[in-house]
Amino acid sequence: MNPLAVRVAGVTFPSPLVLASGVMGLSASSLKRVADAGAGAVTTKSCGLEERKGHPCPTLLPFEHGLLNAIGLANPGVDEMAGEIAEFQARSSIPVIASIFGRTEAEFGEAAARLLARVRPALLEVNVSCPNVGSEFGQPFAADAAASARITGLVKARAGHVPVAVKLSLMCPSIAQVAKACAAAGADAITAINSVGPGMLIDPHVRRPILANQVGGLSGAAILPLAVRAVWDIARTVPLPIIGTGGVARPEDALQLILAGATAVGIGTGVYTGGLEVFGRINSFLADWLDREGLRSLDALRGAAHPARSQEAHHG
Amino acid sequence: MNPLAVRVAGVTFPSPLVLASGVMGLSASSLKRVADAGAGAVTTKSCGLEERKGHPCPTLLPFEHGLLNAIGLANPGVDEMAGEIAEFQARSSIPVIASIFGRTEAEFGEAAARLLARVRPALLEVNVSCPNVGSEFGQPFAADAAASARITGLVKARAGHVPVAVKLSLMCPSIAQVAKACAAAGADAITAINSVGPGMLIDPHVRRPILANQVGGLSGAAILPLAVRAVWDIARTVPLPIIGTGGVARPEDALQLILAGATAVGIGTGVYTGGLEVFGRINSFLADWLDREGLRSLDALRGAAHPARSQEAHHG
Amino acid sequence: MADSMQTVPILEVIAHQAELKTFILPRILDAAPGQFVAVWLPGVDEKPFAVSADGPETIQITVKAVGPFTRRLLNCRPGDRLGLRGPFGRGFTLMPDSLLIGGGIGNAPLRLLAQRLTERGLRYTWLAGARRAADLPFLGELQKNPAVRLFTDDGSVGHPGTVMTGWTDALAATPTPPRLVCGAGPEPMLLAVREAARLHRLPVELSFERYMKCGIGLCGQCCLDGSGLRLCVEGPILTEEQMQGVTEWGLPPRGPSGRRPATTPKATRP
Amino acid sequence: MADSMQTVPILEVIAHQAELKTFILPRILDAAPGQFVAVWLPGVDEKPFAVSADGPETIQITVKAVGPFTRRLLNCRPGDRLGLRGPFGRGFTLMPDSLLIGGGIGNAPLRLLAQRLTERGLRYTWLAGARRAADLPFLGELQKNPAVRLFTDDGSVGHPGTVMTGWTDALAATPTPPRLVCGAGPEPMLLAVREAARLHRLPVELSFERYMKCGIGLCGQCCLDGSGLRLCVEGPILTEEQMQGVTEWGLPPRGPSGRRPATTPKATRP
Ligand SMILES: Cc1cc2nc3c(=O)[nH]c(=O)nc-3n(C[C@H](O)[C@H](O)[C@H](O)COP(=O)(O)OP(=O)(O)OC[C@H]3O[C@@H](n4cnc5c(N)ncnc54)[C@H](O)[C@@H]3O)c2cc1C
Ligand SMILES: Cc1cc2nc3c(=O)[nH]c(=O)nc-3n(C[C@H](O)[C@H](O)[C@H](O)COP(=O)(O)OP(=O)(O)OC[C@H]3O[C@@H](n4cnc5c(N)ncnc54)[C@H](O)[C@@H]3O)c2cc1C
Ligand SMILES: Cc1cc2nc3c(=O)[nH]c(=O)nc-3n(C[C@H](O)[C@H](O)[C@H](O)COP(=O)(O)O)c2cc1C
Ligand SMILES: Cc1cc2nc3c(=O)[nH]c(=O)nc-3n(C[C@H](O)[C@H](O)[C@H](O)COP(=O)(O)O)c2cc1C
Ligand code: FES
Ligand code: FES
Repeated sequence: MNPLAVRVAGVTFPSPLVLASGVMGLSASSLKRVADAGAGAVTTKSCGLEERKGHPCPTLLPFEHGLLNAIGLANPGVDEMAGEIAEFQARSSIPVIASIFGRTEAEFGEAAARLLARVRPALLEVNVSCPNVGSEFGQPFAADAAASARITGLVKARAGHVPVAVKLSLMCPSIAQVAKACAAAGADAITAINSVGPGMLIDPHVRRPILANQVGGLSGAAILPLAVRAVWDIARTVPLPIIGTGGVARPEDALQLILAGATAVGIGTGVYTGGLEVFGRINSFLADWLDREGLRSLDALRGAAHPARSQEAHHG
Repeated sequence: MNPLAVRVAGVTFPSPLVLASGVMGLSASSLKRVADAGAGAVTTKSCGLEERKGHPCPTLLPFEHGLLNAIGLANPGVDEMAGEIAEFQARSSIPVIASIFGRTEAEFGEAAARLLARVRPALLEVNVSCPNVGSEFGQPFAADAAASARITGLVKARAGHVPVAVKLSLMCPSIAQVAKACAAAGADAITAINSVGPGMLIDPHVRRPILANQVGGLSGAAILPLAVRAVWDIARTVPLPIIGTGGVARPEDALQLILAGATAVGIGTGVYTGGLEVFGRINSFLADWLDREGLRSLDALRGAAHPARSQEAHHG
Repeated sequence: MADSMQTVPILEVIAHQAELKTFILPRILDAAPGQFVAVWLPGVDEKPFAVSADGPETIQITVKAVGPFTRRLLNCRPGDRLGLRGPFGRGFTLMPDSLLIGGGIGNAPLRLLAQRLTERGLRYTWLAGARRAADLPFLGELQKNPAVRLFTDDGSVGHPGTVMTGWTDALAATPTPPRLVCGAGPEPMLLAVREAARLHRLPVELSFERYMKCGIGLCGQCCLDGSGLRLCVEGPILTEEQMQGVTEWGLPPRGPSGRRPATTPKATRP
Repeated sequence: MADSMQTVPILEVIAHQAELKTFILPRILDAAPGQFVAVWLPGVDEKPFAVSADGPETIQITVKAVGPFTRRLLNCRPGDRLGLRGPFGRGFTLMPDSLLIGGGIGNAPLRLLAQRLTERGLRYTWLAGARRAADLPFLGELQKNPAVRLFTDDGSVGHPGTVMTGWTDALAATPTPPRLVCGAGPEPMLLAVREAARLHRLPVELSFERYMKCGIGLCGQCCLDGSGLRLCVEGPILTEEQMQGVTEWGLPPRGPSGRRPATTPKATRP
């Protein structure tokens, strides 16, 4: 048995590490490359009904502590992406997660239907939380538990047997309450968190926001503690598997998310800060860790930092 | 004329740099020390009706990109703090901002009244946004625009001629809308942002959150882009002066907040990452910058990154 | 961090032609030949450009007008501020007895390569081609360099014809066969160079272009079909081995949405 | 970053007495004598302790039971994990001909100071006092060290009386007057040392304690009245000059809320 294998909503990932949506996610070939690097599942760029070119550049702005991104949901459209997914599936046995978004609640359902008419991904991920299209779409749906739940329901109604993960944002009073609403509406998994904010950086010489979109979602090392806490809160509140995402670049980062309650761990910005080797490096570390602790799977670590369990097993 | 002087709600600060609440803010002597280091105003630790010891330690956890804190509003109570404020005022001419909090909406009004019965600070800052007492008080009031407005009203009713700044959190769908509600309720200034999240870090060996309170507010360099964006949004939405706070350690950080629309700039974690010299260093930089740009005050820089103004003055 | 944005004033502008200029900028970063930088025109956009030369305190980029961004850039004057970040990608190997083959604006990165080879005392031959004289940057400089042979399709300067016509001559004229062929220019030219190098069993490194947004390997925009290689990180200079895994040569490249335009009848997957 | 938390297994525990133990920990940080670390007992609390010795791969802290935290700590065994961060604050100056004066657990930081002075071949005299033998850590070690003179209030070991009684003898016995007096122990003792040093016009550095939460100068908990000096950053070792700006000597110190307990009738502002 592969000790790193995890199951998310009935789907087996050979490693808990998941390529997060929006990173190297536009083509079958780039997804394949990440799968070969050691990812246990790969997520496509979020796709909508129509092709979008996204915002002008700069769309991505690294700074010392993370990254701002305002790609603006550039994507070839679900129809095209269905072709890429099919090609990926022909070339790799790693599960592929298809990420979709809509400009309106109804569009989420349509996007799911259009995609699933052409291809059957291992999971569908519903991105209700993109923080960098506010000027165009208004607030992310994920700020509103009821809207997130309605979207979950609409997508579930079209998803048939394909399990549905809902991708949440921290930018709300309680992410756990939004997760609960989505769970009640039928979500099979929660992905948390999307990039945070959005944030802004200004060049003082030209006195302008640097991103063409002015603001962009904050990701990378800066948000790791926020992701750990989000996963912790969700794990306490809903019994769904969590794809914990945010700020993972080092092996210990992934371990923290698992101890907080994540079943799988998404990596986005870490592909930049840690290189594509990030997947292999964390896989080896986790395998060694299990070995050293005498564990045969990650099950015993999942959520192990929560008091109820940790008090039995570990004292200071 | 001192080119760095700014006016916040009728109060002149000799420098835009403000010691943020909760940092070196428990005693007259430590506030005095920060004033001597170059702060243009100093804020006390947030005080409530009763003395509080705060959470057990670790209460403060630096990591590579910022700091988590869960002091838990340790404070000697407003009565004691009134004495410290009076002593500070006897020893320094720098304006002192008294920060207060309440466990209930009504307590905010009472805390303001009790404090003002004893002493007259230059400003009153209403902390509706502490992110690390959630287990005790529930969600910060700042997540709810209506509650924040009610508290603003209650404090204003007791504040007499002392201007009131409301300190907001980013952890809500729209900080600008909360600011707007507070402005309508009579706020004289907005302080933004409080620490973010909260966040959590877990030690994988002992499988526990490191902070005794499990979660703590995220501050420092990691949140600078979030603070810049918050100030930008508030400046576009309400005409109040803003004490822009979050992640400032380098001179350019302060400048970014001013260009985004802040009148004054709060520094908390920067006292750790940059040392107490941070105030003097940024003051010199700003004075040099004004000199080099041929400006006689910070007025021309305030909000200058906003399109309407910047398009007149600056092309790429 | 070099990947974060910094704005700098333009120090000097050299107008080679109305539509072709070199910008001299403060050296806030060090680039290897073939590496590129992202240039931000505040309020407009940000686009990739190769570094075409450097000095102790300056770096140069050479820009040809092809669309809205490059046209706006060519209107910039000394003192205007540009954002700069990088360098991105991997450059050419510095090899004695290199054969440089450039087409049009592709001669820009080769200019920095020639500079570095000269600095290290390494011999090279540089075949610099363009459709017409007006498309050749640094014409005067190239004409003075004895290692350079010029070609224009219309014969307006140098030998008439494409650089490929100079290929056999170049092989004959150099005392030893080139130890590395370095090419930059339009993709059909590059594929022809690749083919020729394969025929002569010569190692080759070629500079390709794809639509780029991030330059740091995240957005996925520049990933090549087949191997999934990211041109902005593992390229833009590719070796023969790197080119082999790629299945999209000859196809119209993916645009800013990530979609590949419908294949025109002429193009075929090799 | 040394200020961020790292947990380490306890390597060894030396029980000096039931209520006084030394913990040997992996050397994940380097401390100067007088500097302190924060020790986290997961699930309990985190408190400041001076480093009392180090080796190539270990550091030691010596802990006296005084309340809930220290009692829990003293129950820990080898293999248990503690969190450790630091070092915090500024240490003692290393000076030849130092006179070390320690009271009880205050001898812990002086032990590292003595170690460093010995390593550098610098002479010192160490007056180590305590109420009774049971309060003196490393008694065996101290008894073997010819530079040490022991004092106990109850005379259970060494000379009877306080360290202050050894003061005149020590000044007489050393060939040259001490070039620096280094003290650590209860505050009344420190203030007495300060007074005596002032009388003899000797430079002095004393290790004070205040309630501490952060160790990095932010929480404000340890700021001294008068100068506002942060004991965790500018201390815990204070020079005479640093002590002068302080107005709270003799007052009951501020507690974890930041409030100073009502002054007891006996205490007076000096
Ligand atoms: C690695 C690399 C190095 C380059 N070096 C140089 C150089 O030294 N000098 C030079 O003049 N040009 C260089 N280019 C090309 C330059 O980036 C484009 O000419 C420029 O982006 C065109 O923008 P535009 O708005 O003027 O034209 P548009 O009308 O927007 O586009 C014209 C063509 O330029 C290309 N292009 C447009 N946007 C991009 C983009 N974001 N990324 C890549 N290609 C794009 C496309 O092929 C497009 O069809 C380089 C490109 C790459 C990828
Ligand atoms: C810089 C410094 C170095 C120290 N070095 C040592 C050492 O080497 N060995 C040793 O045994 N002790 C040392 N101490 C004292 C040690 O920190 C306290 O004994 C311990 O915190 C007591 O905790 P408790 O829960 O056992 O007792 P409690 O009952 O909580 O308190 C007993 C007394 O300990 C002190 N104390 C409690 N909490 C703190 C705190 N957070 N910060 C400072 N003082 C506190 C107070 O004076 C209190 O009255 C040092 C203290 C400081 C400030
Ligand atoms: C360049 C970039 C593009 C992204 N695009 C998407 C997207 O299309 N859909 C989505 O759900 N999340 C998107 N995200 C968010 C990531 O999937 C992830 O949730 C977030 O970046 C936090 O993880 P990280 O710190 O590992 O990057 C994007 C992030 C980045 C950096
Ligand atoms: C140790 C610490 C304690 C704080 N306590 C308070 C507080 O009592 N009241 C308050 O309004 N903000 C408090 N804050 C928040 C800061 O005032 C500030 O808003 C936040 O830290 C962001 O600024 P920074 O990045 O400059 O620290 C505290 C922050 C820190 C780091
Ligand atoms: S340009 Fe973004 S991956 Fe290459
Ligand atoms: S312990 Fe926090 S300031 Fe010293």
